[in-house]
Amino acid sequence: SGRAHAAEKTFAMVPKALGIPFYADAETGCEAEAAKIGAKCDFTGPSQLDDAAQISIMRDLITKHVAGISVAPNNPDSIKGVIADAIKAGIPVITFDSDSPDSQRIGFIGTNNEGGGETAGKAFAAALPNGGTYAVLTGGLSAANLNDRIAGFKKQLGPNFKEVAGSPYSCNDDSNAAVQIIQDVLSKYPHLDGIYFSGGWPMFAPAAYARAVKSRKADIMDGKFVVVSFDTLLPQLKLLKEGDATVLVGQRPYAMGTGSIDMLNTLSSGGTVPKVTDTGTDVVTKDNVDSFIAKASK
Amino acid sequence: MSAADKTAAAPGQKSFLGRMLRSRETGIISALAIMVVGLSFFAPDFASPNNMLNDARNFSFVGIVVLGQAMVMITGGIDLSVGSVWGLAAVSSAAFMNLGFGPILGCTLALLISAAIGLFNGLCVTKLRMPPFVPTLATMSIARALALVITRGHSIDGFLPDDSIFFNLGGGQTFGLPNPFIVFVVLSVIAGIALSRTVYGRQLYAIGGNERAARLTGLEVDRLKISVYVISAVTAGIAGIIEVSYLSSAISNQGLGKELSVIAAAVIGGTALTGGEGTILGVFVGAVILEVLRNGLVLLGTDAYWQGVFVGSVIVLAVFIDQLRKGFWRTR
Amino acid sequence: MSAADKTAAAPGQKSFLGRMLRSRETGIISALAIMVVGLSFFAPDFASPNNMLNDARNFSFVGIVVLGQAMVMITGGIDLSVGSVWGLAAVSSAAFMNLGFGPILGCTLALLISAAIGLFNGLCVTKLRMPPFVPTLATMSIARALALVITRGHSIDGFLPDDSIFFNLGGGQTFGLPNPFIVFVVLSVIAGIALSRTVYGRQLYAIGGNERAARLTGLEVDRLKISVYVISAVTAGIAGIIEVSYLSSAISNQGLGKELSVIAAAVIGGTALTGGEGTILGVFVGAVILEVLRNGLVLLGTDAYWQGVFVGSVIVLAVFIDQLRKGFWRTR
Amino acid sequence: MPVLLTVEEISKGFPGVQALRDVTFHVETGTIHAIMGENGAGKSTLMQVIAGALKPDTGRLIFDGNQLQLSGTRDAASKGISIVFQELMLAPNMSVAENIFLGAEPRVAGVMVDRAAQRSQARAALRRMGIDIDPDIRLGELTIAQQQLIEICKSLVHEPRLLILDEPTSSLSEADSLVLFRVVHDLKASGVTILYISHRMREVFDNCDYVTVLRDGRHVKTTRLSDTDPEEVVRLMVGRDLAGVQRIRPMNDDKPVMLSVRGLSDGKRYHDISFDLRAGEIVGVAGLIGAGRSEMALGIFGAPSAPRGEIVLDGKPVRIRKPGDAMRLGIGLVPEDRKQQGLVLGMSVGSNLSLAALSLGRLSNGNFVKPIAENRMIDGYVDRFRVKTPSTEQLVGLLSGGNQQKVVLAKWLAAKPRVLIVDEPTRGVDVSTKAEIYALMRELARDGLAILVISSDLPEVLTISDRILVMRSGQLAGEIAFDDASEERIMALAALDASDTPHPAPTTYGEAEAAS
Ligand SMILES: Nc1ncnc2c1ncn2[C@@H]1O[C@H](COP(=O)(O)OP(=O)(O)OP(=O)(O)O)[C@@H](O)[C@H]1O
Ligand SMILES: Nc1ncnc2c1ncn2[C@@H]1O[C@H](COP(=O)(O)OP(=O)(O)OP(=O)(O)O)[C@@H](O)[C@H]1O
Ligand SMILES: [Mg+2]
Ligand SMILES: [Mg+2]
Repeated sequence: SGRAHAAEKTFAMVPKALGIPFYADAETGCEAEAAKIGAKCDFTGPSQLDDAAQISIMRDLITKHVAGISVAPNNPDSIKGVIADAIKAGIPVITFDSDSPDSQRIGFIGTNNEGGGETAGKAFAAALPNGGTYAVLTGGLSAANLNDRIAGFKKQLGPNFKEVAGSPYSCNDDSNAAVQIIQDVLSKYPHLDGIYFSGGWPMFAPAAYARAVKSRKADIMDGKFVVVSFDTLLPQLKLLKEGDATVLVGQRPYAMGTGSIDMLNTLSSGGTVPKVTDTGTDVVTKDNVDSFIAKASK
Repeated sequence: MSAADKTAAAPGQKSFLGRMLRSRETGIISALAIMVVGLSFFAPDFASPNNMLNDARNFSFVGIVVLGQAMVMITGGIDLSVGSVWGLAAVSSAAFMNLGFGPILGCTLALLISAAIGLFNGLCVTKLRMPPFVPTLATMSIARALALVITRGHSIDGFLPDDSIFFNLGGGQTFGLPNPFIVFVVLSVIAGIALSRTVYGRQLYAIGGNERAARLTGLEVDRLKISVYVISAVTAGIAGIIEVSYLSSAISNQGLGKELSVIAAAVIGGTALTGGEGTILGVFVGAVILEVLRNGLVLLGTDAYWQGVFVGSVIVLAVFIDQLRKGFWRTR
Repeated sequence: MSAADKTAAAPGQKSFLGRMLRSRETGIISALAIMVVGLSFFAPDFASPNNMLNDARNFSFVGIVVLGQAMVMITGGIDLSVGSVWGLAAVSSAAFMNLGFGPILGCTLALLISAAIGLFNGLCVTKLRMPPFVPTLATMSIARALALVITRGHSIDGFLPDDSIFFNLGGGQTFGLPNPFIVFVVLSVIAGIALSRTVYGRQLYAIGGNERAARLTGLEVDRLKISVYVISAVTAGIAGIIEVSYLSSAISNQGLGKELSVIAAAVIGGTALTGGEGTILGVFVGAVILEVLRNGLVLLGTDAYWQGVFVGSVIVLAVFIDQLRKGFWRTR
Repeated sequence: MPVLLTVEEISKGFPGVQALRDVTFHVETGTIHAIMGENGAGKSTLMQVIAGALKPDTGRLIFDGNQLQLSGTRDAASKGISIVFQELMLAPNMSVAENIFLGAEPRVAGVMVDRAAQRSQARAALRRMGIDIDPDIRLGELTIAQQQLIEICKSLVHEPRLLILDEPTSSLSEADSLVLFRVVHDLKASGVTILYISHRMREVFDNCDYVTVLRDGRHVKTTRLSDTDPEEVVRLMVGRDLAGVQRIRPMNDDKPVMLSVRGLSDGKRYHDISFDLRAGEIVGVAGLIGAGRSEMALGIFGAPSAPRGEIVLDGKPVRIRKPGDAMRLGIGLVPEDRKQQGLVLGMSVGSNLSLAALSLGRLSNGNFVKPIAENRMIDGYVDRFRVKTPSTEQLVGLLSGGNQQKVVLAKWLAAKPRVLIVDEPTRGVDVSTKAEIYALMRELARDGLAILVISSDLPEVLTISDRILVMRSGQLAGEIAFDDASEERIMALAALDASDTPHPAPTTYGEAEAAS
């Protein structure tokens, strides 16, 4: 046959759900790396966060005999069965972003969400040495990775920190709702000492967010009101530079995309990969924000 | 047509083929047939026994809930709470088992909770004369919140030893068929018989067709309506429990948004939102179509972002084919 | 009562108070009043001007869409696609501006896309005789997918210089009132007049009340129905665009699930899913209630996990109060 | 007189039914032209064709010398043809004024409804018809009779030259019919031509100039009414001579009291109603429209039950809280509004017929329907009542009005009650079927059924009843024994104004009606 790459490999990447910017960055990485090695990246996932739908898609991919799967499990337990089936069918499976350590997945690439939360908590505690009252804003109340980020965050806070009633607030991954909640929280607790976002939702709406925290902006600049947020997207970096946030903690989804393809390629050619690959976290403050902005805008 | 076609069958008078062609479900079955043939051709893996079995398991969850929803819709109601009741039943059954109640007691309690929500919906619709949308929207919110309260966002697992027979319910097979599919078929047969052969079923159609006339014919309209909301909630509970057994883990957002898939399957299957119309065969096919579509799009390797476009188009097309069939026989 | 009460005012015959009490909206306005009084008492921040202004902005997004939805529901239809059209309009307007089209052209194009989806819904409902649930469910899926295709999951920002006047539409104020609120009020007044005073509005009620009669009286039923689906889609588009202006960023899941809030607000406001009933005043209050509730729960410091329980309970209670009012005046 | 409308070889078929076959006749300007025929003869179908609501399969309409190509009812209205349909075509959620002017609203500034003008014009239109109804009231709150009058009002808005009235009096009492006929004669005097459908022979002979008879979708004859007589018209309609329905003197043996009502009252629409109903007896209830007869009947039936009063069945006091209780005790009620209260229009003829019996646990084995027994029962009643339907699977909503009425009656007889209350049993039913229904009621009474017949049709009450109760504004105004019964006596009791007798009552017609 004249086809040199008759065996062009298709690697599948299954996010928790479609339409989340974080995974879109992972997809970009996946595609770039796949193009580099002459393989194909099949990025497909459920339209909303749904364990069963994700498993169905995994089964469909097994039926399709893809060359490897990298999945971000919605639920570490329920995914175990289908991972075992894939392995049995000779398809290597790794996890990215969120892990299922008890499953037969061959490796994991990502940051430990709890570890990321601890990083955020450390920065938060450092900014408020005397402790104080704080609120937590999160996406969905049942998202395991977000809950890990919150758990890690709280672990680093001493006894002189007090979470306000009603926290954690859930915005269901909706930026508009996130801003509304910030407005509500600041009306109710005008003397709040700090706030932690387990994801960047309110800051994805930069203008609205800036308006919502305007009354406390001077306090943020003076370090009397501390805002620590997960994620390091461009609008967030700009807000930080403007003085609307204190610290950003970010994972590296692009690296998870490229790394996934490399690992799967190695595995499908019979190689081995480490059990856990840490893509690390970025911690952005006023001091290093410019370099991040430069990197992100290019 | 609905009720008529089901009950009347002046024997010998018409050919079997003629009756088939004129039956309500011909259009939608043709739509499914076209899809299956097309997929088998373009995605050879589709027709593999393994894939078929996967599909059969997958559509069973939604399918079971569609049975109850169809009964509600036949009486002219709607039940938006099914997705949340599904989640609450999943979480509460796991929580009960976690407390050491054992599978049978745990699941029974979870189903009782589901039934209580259905009862509440039914009472609001009948005794307080609310439009069904209102209480079921409220319980949609309430049941989901209760699931969250139980789990506080964490997943519940390890509630039974890994080799417990309970996990067979969702994950196992019998005679080579996935157990959820067997449950779905059995419940469909029961629901089908109840709707087409029993006095109860006939009364549901009458209520949906003309509630006032039904009342003046002595039907216990309130009691019958309450019963369908309870049945709908219980089918949602069953789906939740089977899903827990399948996933061997429970999380509060199980069944999230499923009310739309369920109602969509019922409507595609020919159930009218205005009541009085719908058959179990129709909604069965409706549930199958949605899953075959989803599965087919992945197997065809369609761009994930475009999939929603195809799903939407096929829904319109399937119903369009159904309308063609009706139009054809109407102008004949 | 609805239509009659709205139009009729045999002068002098009835006292103003009597008319107020007998009007359709009394029940739901009382429910809102009870909530506001209770909240002002238990959460003093609630009544602060700042919080009120925030609320006014927040309910305006859903509120604008409820206006179109109410018109669809008055003709006996339903539009499930509004949440997705909202998202598509948001994303496409931002994308057009990103391409350098400028705010006016970009928003106009986005609204034209929305209108096209409404037109498709309307044509399916009228010319193809589909139940409204089907095409609007399909476009719900299609429009969301198109929004995903446009963004491929990323957010669109930086499409206009930060000081562009466009961002005033959603974020700015006029006479001390948030602009989205002003848009909402203006559109409400227009819709209110259209429904209660114009021939067009009266014909919509007639279609919802008795479609066959309307058709046989020579009303252009198909054209009227198509028009409401277009209006509904355009209101959803307006909400999307204003949200983009407010957030200064567009993402594919904007408006996700909003169809339920929108329909809930309409139903709480007294719009019947069976058609022929509903007023703009009612749905306005319905939209306000939902936001006051959300805001109030946060201000009261309610446990996040329990909030859904309160939301559901208040929905049932609000409608219950409305039923009481109806019952009271009915048995009078 | 010049011909206004020529109907030429019109044919129209529905799935399974050929409703009209080559119908041809003329209608002269300024006449009242009756259309008669049995139920399902095709009268309504023909009228809908003329009014543009249905397209004929073949044939032509020539109106005022021009061939008509109608695109719809609005087109027809603009050309001068208005119709009042057999079923009410109103929006119950809207006000009376809005219904009257639907599609023809007086406007200001092009798009706004001129509500003041609409209200005053509506009031004027109502006053012209002599109806005292507030134009602002919600239509759904009116009785069917009142709605019927609104419907006629609505059709006059376009100032038609040809007005089609499809059974306008079927839900009107004699007194209300008079209002209608006064309007009809006024219209005729101003040059309007009227096509008039009715099953009431006397009305037609009193008011119309011509009659066209249809049978099985075919035109049979068009003639001046002065050239014919009721017997001939009946013969043309039915195709054979009908045996007359005679008044039959009740046997004077002591039948046991079956149902006894004591002091029944709901405090609003009926008060202190007391009467006895004996096994095998047919008791008529007469009264003006709105006298509270239907409400009283519903009160007995538990829909809703009367808050005060006592019901004694077979000597035992019983408590009836809902229709199901009444049915289990052996009471049946054929309601007056078959579409709203009697039938599930979207269900088949068969399923409607068996619904009451099924609910009582007949025809079923536990909860399971016995299909063979059910079909046998259904076929039996369809044959016995000669319901004109292509099959028992046909949707009941597609039957002609009279045939629907037969299905409701059959449904209740299938429940085998001991006491049967029938409210307007022959509304919209043709003469021959009426005769059958009377005969049937007699037969059932002979077998011991106690029957209470509420009817606004005076000849009917007189013909069928062993004795007659008369209600006036919610109270029993009196009882008339068999030998004293006459239209004058009934009207004297029903209306305070005894002079308000309905028709000049030329004796020949009265007897003809009773005899047909
Ligand atoms: N839409 C329809 N679909 C099917 N059959 C129809 C439809 N409309 C009328 N028919 C049938 O056509 C025939 C003529 O009906 P039509 O209503 O004209 O009778 P009619 O003379 O007005 O009777 P009635 O005195 O009972 O009103 C009947 O057999 C009826 O069942
Ligand atoms: N739903 C209703 N709302 C308001 N008034 C009503 C309603 N139903 C009936 N009425 C009124 O109650 C009174 C009694 O009505 P009912 O129908 O019992 O009279 P009827 O003697 O049976 O007259 P008909 O000849 O119309 O059957 C009338 O004045 C009528 O206008
Ligand atoms: Mg007729
Ligand atoms: Mg009556």
